[in-house]
Amino acid sequence: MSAAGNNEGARTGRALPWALVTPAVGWTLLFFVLPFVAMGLSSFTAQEGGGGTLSNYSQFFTNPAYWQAMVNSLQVTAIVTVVSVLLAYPFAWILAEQVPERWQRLALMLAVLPFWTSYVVRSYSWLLVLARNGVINRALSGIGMVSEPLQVANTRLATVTGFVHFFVMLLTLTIFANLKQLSPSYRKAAADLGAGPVRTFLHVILPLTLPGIMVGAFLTFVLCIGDYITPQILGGNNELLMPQLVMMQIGRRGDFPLASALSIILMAVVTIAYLACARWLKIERT
Amino acid sequence: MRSIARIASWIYALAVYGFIFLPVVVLVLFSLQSTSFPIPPFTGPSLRWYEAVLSDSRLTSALVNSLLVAVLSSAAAVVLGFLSAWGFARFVLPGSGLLRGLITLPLTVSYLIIGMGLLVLFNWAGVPKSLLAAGIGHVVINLPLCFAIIYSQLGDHQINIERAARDLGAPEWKVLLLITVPVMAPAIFAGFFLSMTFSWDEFVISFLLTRFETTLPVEIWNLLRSGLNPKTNAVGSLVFAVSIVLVVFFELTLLRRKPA
Amino acid sequence: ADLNALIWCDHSDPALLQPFEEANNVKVNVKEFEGTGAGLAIVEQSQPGDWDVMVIDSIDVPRGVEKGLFEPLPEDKLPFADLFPQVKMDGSTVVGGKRYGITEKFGYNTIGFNKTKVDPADMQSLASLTGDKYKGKVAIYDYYLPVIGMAALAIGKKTADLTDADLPALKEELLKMKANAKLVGEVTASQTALATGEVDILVGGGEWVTAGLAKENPALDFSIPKEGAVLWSQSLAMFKDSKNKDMALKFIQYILSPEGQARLATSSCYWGMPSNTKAALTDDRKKVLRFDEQPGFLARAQAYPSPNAELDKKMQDMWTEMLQAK
Amino acid sequence: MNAPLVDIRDVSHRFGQHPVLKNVSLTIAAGSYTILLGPSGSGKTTLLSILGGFVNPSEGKVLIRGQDCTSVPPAKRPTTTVFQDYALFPHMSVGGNVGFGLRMQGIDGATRAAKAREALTLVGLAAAFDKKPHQLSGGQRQRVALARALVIEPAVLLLDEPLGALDLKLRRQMQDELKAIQKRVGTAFIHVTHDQEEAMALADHCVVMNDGRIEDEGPPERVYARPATRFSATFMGESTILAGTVIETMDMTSIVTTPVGPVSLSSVLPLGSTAALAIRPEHLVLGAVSAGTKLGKADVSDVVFQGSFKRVLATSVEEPSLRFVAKLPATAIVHAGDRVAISCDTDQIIVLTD
Amino acid sequence: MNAPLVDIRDVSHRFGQHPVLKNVSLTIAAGSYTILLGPSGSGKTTLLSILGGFVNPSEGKVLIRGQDCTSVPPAKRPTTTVFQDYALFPHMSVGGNVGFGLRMQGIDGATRAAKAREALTLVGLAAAFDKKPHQLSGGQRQRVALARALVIEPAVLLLDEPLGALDLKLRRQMQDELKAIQKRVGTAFIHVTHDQEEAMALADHCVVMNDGRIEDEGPPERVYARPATRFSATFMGESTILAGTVIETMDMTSIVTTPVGPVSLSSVLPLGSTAALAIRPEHLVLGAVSAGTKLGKADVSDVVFQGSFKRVLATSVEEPSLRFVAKLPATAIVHAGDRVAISCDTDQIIVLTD
Ligand SMILES: Nc1ncnc2c1ncn2[C@@H]1O[C@H](COP(=O)(O)OP(=O)(O)OP(=O)(O)O)[C@@H](O)[C@H]1O
Ligand SMILES: Nc1ncnc2c1ncn2[C@@H]1O[C@H](COP(=O)(O)OP(=O)(O)OP(=O)(O)O)[C@@H](O)[C@H]1O
Ligand SMILES: NCCCCNCCCN
Ligand SMILES: [Mg+2]
Ligand SMILES: [Mg+2]
Repeated sequence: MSAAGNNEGARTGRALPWALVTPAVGWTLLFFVLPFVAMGLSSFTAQEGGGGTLSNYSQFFTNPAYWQAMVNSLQVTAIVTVVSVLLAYPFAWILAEQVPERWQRLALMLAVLPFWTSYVVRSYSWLLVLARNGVINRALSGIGMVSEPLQVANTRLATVTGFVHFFVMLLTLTIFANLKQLSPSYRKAAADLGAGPVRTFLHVILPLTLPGIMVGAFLTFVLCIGDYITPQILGGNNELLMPQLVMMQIGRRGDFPLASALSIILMAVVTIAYLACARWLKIERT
Repeated sequence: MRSIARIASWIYALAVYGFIFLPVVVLVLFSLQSTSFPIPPFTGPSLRWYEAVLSDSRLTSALVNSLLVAVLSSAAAVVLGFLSAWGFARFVLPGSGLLRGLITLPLTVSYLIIGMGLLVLFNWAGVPKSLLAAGIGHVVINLPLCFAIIYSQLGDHQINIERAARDLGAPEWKVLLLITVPVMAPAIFAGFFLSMTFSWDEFVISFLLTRFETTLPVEIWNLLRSGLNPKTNAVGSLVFAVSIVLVVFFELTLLRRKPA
Repeated sequence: ADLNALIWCDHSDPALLQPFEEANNVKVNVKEFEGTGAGLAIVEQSQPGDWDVMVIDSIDVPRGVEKGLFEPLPEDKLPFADLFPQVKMDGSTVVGGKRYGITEKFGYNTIGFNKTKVDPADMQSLASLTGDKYKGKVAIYDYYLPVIGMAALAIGKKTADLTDADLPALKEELLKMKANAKLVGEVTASQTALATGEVDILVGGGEWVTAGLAKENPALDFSIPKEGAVLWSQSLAMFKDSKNKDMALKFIQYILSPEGQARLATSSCYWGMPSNTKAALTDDRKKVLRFDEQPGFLARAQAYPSPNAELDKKMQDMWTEMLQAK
Repeated sequence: MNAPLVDIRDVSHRFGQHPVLKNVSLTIAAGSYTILLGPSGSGKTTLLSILGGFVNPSEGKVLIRGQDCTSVPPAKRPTTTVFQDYALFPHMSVGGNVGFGLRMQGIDGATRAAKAREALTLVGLAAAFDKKPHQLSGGQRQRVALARALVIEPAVLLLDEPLGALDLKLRRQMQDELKAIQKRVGTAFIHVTHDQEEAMALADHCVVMNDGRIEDEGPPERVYARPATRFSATFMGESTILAGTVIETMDMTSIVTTPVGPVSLSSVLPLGSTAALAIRPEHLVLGAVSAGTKLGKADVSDVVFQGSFKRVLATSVEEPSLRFVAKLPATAIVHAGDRVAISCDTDQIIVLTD
Repeated sequence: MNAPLVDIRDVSHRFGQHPVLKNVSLTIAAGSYTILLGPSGSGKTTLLSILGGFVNPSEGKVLIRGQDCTSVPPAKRPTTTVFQDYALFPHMSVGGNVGFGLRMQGIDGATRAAKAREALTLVGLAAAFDKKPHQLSGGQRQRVALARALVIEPAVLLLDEPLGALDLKLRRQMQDELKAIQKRVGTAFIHVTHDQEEAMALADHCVVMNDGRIEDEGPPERVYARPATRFSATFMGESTILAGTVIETMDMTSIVTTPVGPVSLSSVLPLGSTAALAIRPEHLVLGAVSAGTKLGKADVSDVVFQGSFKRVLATSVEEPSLRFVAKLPATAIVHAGDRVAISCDTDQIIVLTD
C-alpha cells in the first residue's frame, strides 16, 4: 500500500496536521527567521543613533583589514575541508574494509572518543601540544630530529590542525557510514568485470560515496567557517577570521550593527556553498 | 604486494589514531601536573587541580547548568521535531516541501550566525540574557537535526503500522502513544542523544546569550582567560570521564536492545 | 540578595569574592568584559538597575558619567587618603566636582620578558621591540589602547596628545612590532606565551604578567624603558540606577580595604599594584610587585591614550589592520 | 440473493489529475471469497483502500450492510485490513498484536488473552503467543496479521497482496490455509493479487481490473473459460490469439478467416466484423488428428518440462509472427525443431469481440 | 562428453566453525544451462561465490577449462556473475555499465560502445544506452546486468537468483528470455534459485542442494520423475508420500504394506525394510478404476480450479493423517465432500529408499 500513503489528511481534517507542524514551524520562524530579519535590519543601522545606512557594509568592502578576514576564512575553511576529507577518507576506508567486522564498532568508537572531551578544552590542549616547549617539540628535539623548535602554535597551521582534528573525526563517521551502506555487490561486480583494487576504487567506490563526501564536506564548511574558538585559541591573533571579526565588534565595542552586517555577509557565503551542494543535501524518508 | 598495502594501511590507521588521541592524552597527562604550567616536563602526578575544580562553585554550577540546558533543550527539540516529522510524513499539507526545508534550514547555518541573530532579536525585544535564552538557541540548532533523523525513519512501513492500529479501532492519540512513539523510539532516542551531545559542547550561542549563569563550555572559556594553570586540563579530563561513562552506559543499556 | 558587577577578569577570582559574599551574605554575580567600549555596550543593552558596580579604566570614567550611568561616591566613606597620590587620577575620576570613580589597582603596560633569554640591557629601549634581534620571539598584548600608547612613546609622542595626524606614524610603528611578533594575545594567552617559553618578550606586559608567575618562573621580569611606560589604572564606579547601593558601596569599601586590596592585587587572572598604600600584602609579594620602586616608575609613566569616539574608532580599525598584517 | 454485504456504487477516484478508478461498481456477497486481480497500477489497492476507509473516493458511495460508509473512518468500519507488509507492531508480542483490536474496544486483559489465543490457534500459531514478530518467519507473520484482523470479527476482511512477499512453496501452502480459514470463519474476504494462479486457487468470485475499470467478474471458472474481454483472456491464463475476419455467417455458425486458415465457430457473428479467437494452451493439439479445427503447421521452438506437463512454444509456418503456446502431457514426445500440425477442439475456441 | 568446462572437486567450506558446503563435487558441460536448486541456507550462493572467485573454499579445487582456478581472483577468471540486486553502477549510464568490463580490458571507447550496443540489442534494450539505471524497470535492469556480464564473453555466466526480485509475471517472461539468450550465445549458465518451477523451466541440468550437499542432479525430467532422495522428491514438485514396510519380495517385485493397503512394486527391496513411496499429483486417479494400485478411499476436502487443471485435496478414510494431493483435468467432475476411491498407476510410484 505504499503509493497510496499520505491520505489520512483528507479525512482527519486540517486541524490535526497543522497542530502537529505548527510548533516546529513557528519555533523556526520565531527564533530563526525573525532573528535573521532583525539582524538584517540591524545591519543597516549605525551603532550611535538609528537611521538606515549602508556604512556597515561599505566598511567591510572598503577596508582591506575587514574583507581580508573573509579571504582568510575561506582559505582556512577550504584547506581544512580538503585536508580533512583526504585524511578521513582512507581512514574510514580502512575501518570499513580492512578491520574485521566484529572489531569495527570498537574501532569507530575509539576514533570518536576524543569527541567527548570539551571542544574548548581540546583546542587549548592542541596549543599546549604544539607550543615551542610543548610535547611535540620536546619529543622531536629529544630524539634529535630538530635543532630549532617547530613554530606551529599561534599560526594558521595550528588553527588548521585544531580544525582538522575535529573534522577528521566527523568525516570519518559520515564516510564510514557511507561505505558500509554500499552494497558489497558493487565491489564484487567491479572485480568480476576485471577491475583491480585501484580501479574499483576510482571508478566505483569513490563516485558512489561522493554524495556522502559532499554532505560531510558541506557540514565541515558550515561548522568551520562559523567557528570562533579554534582560531581564537590556536591562531595567536596573527590573522583574523570572520567569526573573530564578528566577536571583536561585540567584545570590543558592542557594535551590534556592524557585527550583524558581518554575520549577514558570512551567511551569504554559506548560502552560496549550500546552493552548490544542495542536490546532495535532501532528506528522504526510507 | 597485498601485504605491503595491508601494512601501509595499518600504519596509516595507527598514525590517524595517534593524531586523534594526541591532544587528549596530553590533556589528561598534564591534568595531573603538580606545578602550574601544563607543559613538559611532567611534574606530577598530583590531584590538586581536580580538587581545585571540584571546589570551584562556578564550575560545578556551570556543569549543572549545562546538563539542565542539554536535557531540556534536547527534550524540546525532540518533541517539536517528532510532532512535525509525523505531521509531514503522514498528512498532505500545502507547501509541505517548503516548510520542511524551512525547518531543516538552521542545519546549514553557522552557530555564530544563529547566536548573533538571537542576540540582536533579544536585545530589541528587551529579553534579558539567560540560560533560557541559550536553551532557546539550542533548540533552534537541534530541532532540525531531530526532525531530519525522525522524518527519515518515518517510512511507508511505519505508515502501514499506524493504519493497522487505526483500522483496529485506535483513536489518533492512542496511535501516537501506543504505536508511533514506541516504534520510533530508536530514532527519537538517537535525536535526543545527538542533541544532548551538541548542546553539551556548544559554545558560541551560550556565550552570546547568557549572563551570570552560564554553561560549562563558556565557564571553561572564562577559566582559560583567567589564568594559566592545569585546572583547565582537569575540567577537560573530568568532562571526558563523565561523557565516557554516559556513552558506555547508553551503549550497554539502550543501544544494545536492537532486534536482530 | 545579589550584587551584579561588571568587571575585569581579576575580579572573578573566588579568593577575592568569597570572603565578601560570606561576610555580607550576598551573591556577587560577575560579568567579564574586555574594553570600555564593550562594557558600556553591555550596559546599554541592559535594563536600568541591572548593574550595581563596574570596573572601568580610570581614564574612561568620564565616558560613563557623560552617559549618566554613575552615582557620585561618598569620599568620606572611602580611604582616599591612603591611595598612591599619582593614581587618584582626579582629572578623570572627578567630573563636575563630583567623584565618580575610585582607583583600585594599577600597573604598567611596558616590556615583559624572560631575563634568561634576552639581554636585559636591550629591554631598556622600545627600539628593541622592532629590531631584528628578537624577531619571532615577541608577543603583543591584545588591547589597543596601551599598546598604541607604547607605540606613541616609541615615536616620542605623549599619550595624552595623540591626534588623527599621528595615526600614520603610529600605524607604521605597530606594523613593525607586528612583523616581529609571534602572536597577539589577550591577558591569559600572552601570559601563557611568555610563561611557557613560546615567546621571550611581551609588548604591553608588566607586573600584571610577570608577578603572578614569579613563583613558578622567576626568570620573568619587566622593565620601564627609557622612553617610559603606559600606566594602566582601573577604577570602581557605582551605578546611578543600582537597586542596591548600600551593598555596592560595601563592595567598593571591601575592595579598597587593606585585605581586599591584597586579594585583588594578587588575584588569579593577573596581579597588579594595589592603589591603597596600606594593602595587606606580605613582604615577598610586595617585592614581586616592586612596591617600593613605584614612585620612580610612576614618575616615568604616562596614562592610557584617551581618544574621542571618532579617534577611538580609527584606533580600533588601525588595530584590526595590525592584526591582519602578515 | 439477499442484499449484498458490500455495495460499491459508481466509485471514481483521482489522485490529483490522475484518474485511478473510473466508475467502479461491485457487490460482494456475505461469506464470499472475492479476488481483485489486475496488473500493477490498475487500481486494486486504491479500491481496497476505499473499502478500508483509508482513502475517500472522489465520487461514488460504499455501502456495507446497507449503510453508507463512504466517509466513516477505518476504526469505525466493520472492515479490517491485512497489509502486504503485515504491519505487525514490532514492539509488541504476538499476543499483544492480536489482542490490540480488543484492547481498543476496552475489553479486559483476561478475555483479550483468551480470544487472542483462540485466534492464534485458528491460524495454527498457538505457541507463538509470547514471541516478538521479528522472531517469526514470513509465513508465520502473515498468519499473525490474519489472526489480528480476524479476532475483532469484522464483517469484511481486506487483504492486499497478503502472499506477495512469500516464496512459491510457502505461497501455495498459505493459499490452502487462507481458503480453509475463510471457510471456517465465514467472513467475506476481499483479496488483492496480480497472480492469476492465486486468483484461481482462492476465488469464489474473481474481479479482473484493468486501468481503473472492472473488465470482467464472475466465478474463476467462467472467467477463465469464457473471458468477457481480450484483456481478461490474456491476463487470466495464457492464450494463443488469432485475429480474423468473419466471412460467412450461417444459422448458428460463422466462419472466420485467420492467417492459419478458416475457422468455423458455433456462434453467430456479424458478417465482415473482425474477431479475435483465443485458444488456451491445454486446448491446442500437436500432431495430425482427424477431428477439431486445423490451425496449420508450426515449428517447435522450445519445449519446457514443467513436471506434470510440458510447455511448448511453436511458431506458425503460415504466419511467422504467430506463436502458439501449448501445454502437453508430461509424456508427450516433442522436441525443439520438430515441425508439427496444430489443431484444437472447436468447442474450446473463445471468441473475443471487443 | 569432452573434458568438462567446470570441474568442482571435493569442495568443502566453513564460515568460522559452521560447515556450509560438505564435500561437493560437480561438473558443468560447455554450453549447458545448470540450475542450482535448494532451500534457503543450503549453500547455493556459497558454491556460486566459490565459482566466481569471491570465496576461497576451505578445501577442494575448482578447475575451469582444465585449469586450477581455486585461488584465482574474480577479475582473472573466465566467469562473470549477475548479482541478485543487479549491482548496476548507479552513477554510470546503461552504456557505461555494459562497457565497464571492456574498459577494464583497455578497449577503446568506440569499440566499447559498439560492443555494448550489440550486447544491449541482444537483450532487447538497444534504446536504453544513454539512460541511467534508476530510469529502468526491474526487468530492464536485470537485462542490463545480463548484457554487462555477457559482453566480456565469459566462459561461464553465474546468476544468483537473478529473477528473485521480479514479480511473477515478469519472472515468467524473463525465464523465457534468459533461456533464449543462453541458447543464442552458447555460454554455460549456472543459475541459482529456490523456485522449482524456474528450475524446470530453464535447466538442462538440475542440481538439488540441501544442507551443503548435492542431493540429486540430472536433467530436470529425471529428477522430477525419479528423484534420488526423499528431499529431492518433496522439494522438486509436490508429492503424496506413503510410508510402508516391505513384507514380501519376489522375483522382480516387492510388496509394501501401507496405511491404505498393500502396494506391489516392480522393484526388489530388502525384506522388512521401511520404504517411502512418493506419488506425483498428476498420477493419482480419483474414482473407481480397474487397473493400477488401489489406495483406499478418501474424502475430498478442497477442489481448486487452476485453469488448465483442478487441484484436489483429499483425506484418506483409512489413515486420516494422510492427505492426497491430486491434479485432475479441468473437465473432471469432483466436489468438496465427495468420498472417492483413490488409485494410481503402479509404474509411476517413486520408491524412496533413504
Ligand atoms: N497516493 C497516491 N498519490 C498519487 N498517485 C497514486 C497514489 N496511490 C496510487 N497512485 C497511482 O494510482 C494508480 C493505481 O494505484 P494502485 O496502488 O491502486 O494500483 P494497484 O493495482 O494496487 O497496483 P500494484 O499491483 O502495483 O499494487 C497507480 O498509477 C499509482 O501510481
Ligand atoms: N559470510 C558469511 N559468514 C558466515 N556465515 C555465512 C556467510 N555467508 C553465508 N553463511 C551461512 O552459510 C549458509 C549457506 O549460505 P548460502 O548463502 O550459501 O545459502 P543459500 O543456499 O544461497 O541460501 P539463500 O537461498 O537464502 O540465498 C547459511 O547458513 C548462511 O547463514
Ligand atoms: N581588560 C582586561 C584586564 C587586563 C589587565 N591588564 C591590565 C591592563 C588594563 N587594560
Ligand atoms: Mg497494490
Ligand atoms: Mg543465496
